[in-house]
Amino acid sequence: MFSSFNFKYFIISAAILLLLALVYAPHSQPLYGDPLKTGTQTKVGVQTEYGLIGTDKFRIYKSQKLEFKYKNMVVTEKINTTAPTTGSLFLLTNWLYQLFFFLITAIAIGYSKPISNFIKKTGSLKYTYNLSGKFIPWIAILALLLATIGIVDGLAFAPTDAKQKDSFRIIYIHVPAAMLCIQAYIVMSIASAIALIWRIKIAEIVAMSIAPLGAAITAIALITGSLWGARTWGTWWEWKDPRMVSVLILFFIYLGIMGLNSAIEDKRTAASATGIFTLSAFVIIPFIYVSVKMFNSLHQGSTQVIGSSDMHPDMARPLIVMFFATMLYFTFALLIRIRGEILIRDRKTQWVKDIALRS
Amino acid sequence: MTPKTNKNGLTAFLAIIRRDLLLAYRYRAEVINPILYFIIIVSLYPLAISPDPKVLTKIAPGIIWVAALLASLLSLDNLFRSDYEDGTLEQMLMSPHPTGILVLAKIVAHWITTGLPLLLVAPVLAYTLHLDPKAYSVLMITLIIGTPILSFVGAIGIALTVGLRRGGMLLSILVLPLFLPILVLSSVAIQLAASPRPAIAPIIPGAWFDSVVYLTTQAPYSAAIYTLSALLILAITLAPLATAAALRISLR
Amino acid sequence: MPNNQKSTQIILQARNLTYERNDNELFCDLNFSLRAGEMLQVKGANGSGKTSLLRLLCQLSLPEEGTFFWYGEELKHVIHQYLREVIYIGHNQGVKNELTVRENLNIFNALSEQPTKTPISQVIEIFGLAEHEDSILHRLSAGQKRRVALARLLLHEKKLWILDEPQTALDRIGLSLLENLYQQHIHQGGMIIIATHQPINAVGINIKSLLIGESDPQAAVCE
Amino acid sequence: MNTLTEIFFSGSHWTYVWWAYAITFIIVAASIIIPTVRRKKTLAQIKRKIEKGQQ
Repeated sequence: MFSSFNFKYFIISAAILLLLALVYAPHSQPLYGDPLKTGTQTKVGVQTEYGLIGTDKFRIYKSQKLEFKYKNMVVTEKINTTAPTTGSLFLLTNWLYQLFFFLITAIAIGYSKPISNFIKKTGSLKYTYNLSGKFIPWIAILALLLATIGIVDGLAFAPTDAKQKDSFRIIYIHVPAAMLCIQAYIVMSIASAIALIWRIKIAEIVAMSIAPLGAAITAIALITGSLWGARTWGTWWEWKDPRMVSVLILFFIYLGIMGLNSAIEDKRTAASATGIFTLSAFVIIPFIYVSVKMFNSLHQGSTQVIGSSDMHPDMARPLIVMFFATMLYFTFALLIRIRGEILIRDRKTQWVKDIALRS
Repeated sequence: MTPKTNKNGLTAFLAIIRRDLLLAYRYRAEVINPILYFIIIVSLYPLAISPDPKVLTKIAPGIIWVAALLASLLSLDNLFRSDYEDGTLEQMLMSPHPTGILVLAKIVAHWITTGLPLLLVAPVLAYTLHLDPKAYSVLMITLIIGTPILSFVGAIGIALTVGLRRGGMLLSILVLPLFLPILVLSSVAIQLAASPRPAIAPIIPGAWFDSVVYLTTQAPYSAAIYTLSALLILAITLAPLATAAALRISLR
Repeated sequence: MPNNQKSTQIILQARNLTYERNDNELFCDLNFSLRAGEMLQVKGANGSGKTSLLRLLCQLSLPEEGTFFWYGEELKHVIHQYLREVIYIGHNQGVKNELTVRENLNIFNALSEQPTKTPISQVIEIFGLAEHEDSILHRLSAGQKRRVALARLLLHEKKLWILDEPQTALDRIGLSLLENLYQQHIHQGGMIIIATHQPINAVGINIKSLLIGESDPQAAVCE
Repeated sequence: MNTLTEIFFSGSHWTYVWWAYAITFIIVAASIIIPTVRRKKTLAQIKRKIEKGQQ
């Protein structure tokens, strides 16, 4: 078993994936930043050209404007205590999740030689079609179960946030969706890379069918984000908010990918072209986050708070349940889409005709 | 044993640059189009928004950069289109030299004929838009660093859509989201240089790029320029490879 | 004197080649091989995949299945040597209409890695383009443009010529010029793959033919 | 009937929550139903072509 494991591939890919994790780490945290739970004690400091101006520890109750005097300069800062922050518990599960995800990919790349001839040997499309056929019902039931638990828990049992009252409950849809559209993009990039390098048909189909699904999930993230913003910030679209704008750009990239995919008739060339574009955009996404964050710090004069407080455990529990629910939903919807594409791709083969006759 | 080759990648690289510059020189009228387009777009804003200098100074960096972006987007089309139609692109793909070098040559030649002229016209237009005198130097820096990135990243987009009949609209949908970081970084840099207010930045570098933003404390716009040049280096190294692969695919 | 001792080594070989163009298969399990000093004429109705086969040979497109062998090695591993030895002249002649004859030939000279076999001025004489040497290709006739495209054949030491309907728009002199080019190349141990309908009356060359598409029952066509 | 309008148009905190969950439900349902329908349609199409071929 270990003889066919290629350590060189494994170490190189682990190194590359670690580098990617570093680059992508910041926005794999929840996309809505680290606001402050009311009543916590903290310090607020602002870095200006004339050095660090800050307050010492004090307790924050409501959004307020702080005044700092420095030489003859007066710098005013607005602090908002918006949605509850997510605590270390959540960050820990997130880091474990990301690490687990990258480790599996590195091991898979280590086994790439046996995996690729396994895929080629087993007449991959038919095998995947039948295999996924068996898994889909289970994934669907599990996803539905977890989703209902998460939502009911989130809506009914989670304590209402002091400041935002109940509108914060949108977090249980918004945050998982926002994270899922990043993960969907990463999975699509990996699938496109495999499709480009080893020209494996199933990888092409996976990459092509993620695009519309990713666009749908990004749409959910955008809509729930703006609805939530409508209640807490007053305007349902806020150009200054870096999270909203970067998710919007990601949405445009998804639409671009879908557009390119449908513009080319021949399926195989379409998949390769889309793969190239996905990987080029994959490289540029960190820069989108950097530039939008800088744009935000220019106009809003961001108020960075020293120290962030934990999320109330009752609030965090449904969120974690919802994470696994959304991940399962993603696999479920993806597998359905893949099975459809497989039938279209192999419509001339005999096994598809048998299925058609049987259906 | 193959005879000593007296022609390595460099000669092909220079030959293609010379050829494209010769073509551009022979059809000088076409070189002026991006510049005219640039001027017209810039002159739209004062008429559309307001001629009042106070308003214009505030939005001048954005106007110039949006116009530069649209001008280079428009001029991307003649990067591979003519070669695709008369078969020279096929010959380039079939040449033993690595396609990346040949594509690099074409992109550099394209930037010289379209990106560079924008640089000459930009300060004059910035003056008409009452741009803050302190910001001219940063405007030129961002244009010098930014416009090549537009050509490199745009080359990937046009290489993907060159084979399609109605690829024009798809090209802008594909490429504009990728142009956004360049647009935002440059206009942020210019506005930071122009505006007297000290740049306020997060003080806890949570991730590597927070520390990049943190750098704004040295000179207000340096973080944006650093990120822009990082993007340029990335574009120069990776874009030719992606464009070569994209050309191979769209010529399949 | 044609080199009658046939060198037995197969230089170019294709094994069970299958090619699909947006989901309809043009040919499958196509096998052919080529030795030094041989000429292969690809025949078939229009749209039967002649040009696609030539583009497969030039590695511009990828076959659904099947592999090529060059000097016995799989083409994937020796692609660099292969591209040094191959020249392709397709329908669109691959010349820039906005440049002059000399400039076009200069570019081709730079694009390939080998040293120049025959100097450009001599090539221009052979193809009878002496007086148009510095005129923009726009002003030349289609036949003259075709000669500029064919002039590339003499520029470098190329083992394999891949020609797609090279005789279009050529006048009588051009055709005879083309035919003795074939003879010269074959005698020097070169190989030619040509896709054309006109019969090639080049004396002293054994022309193998390869049929694609439905035009002929025993052609390699898919079930 | 007024409970519906009350839930969705009363402008209180809960309306935003219900709107968000409703829209998400619609998009999620669409992203599941549309591919299944399309899969069924391709199967039917193939079946029709086979039967037409057999006559």
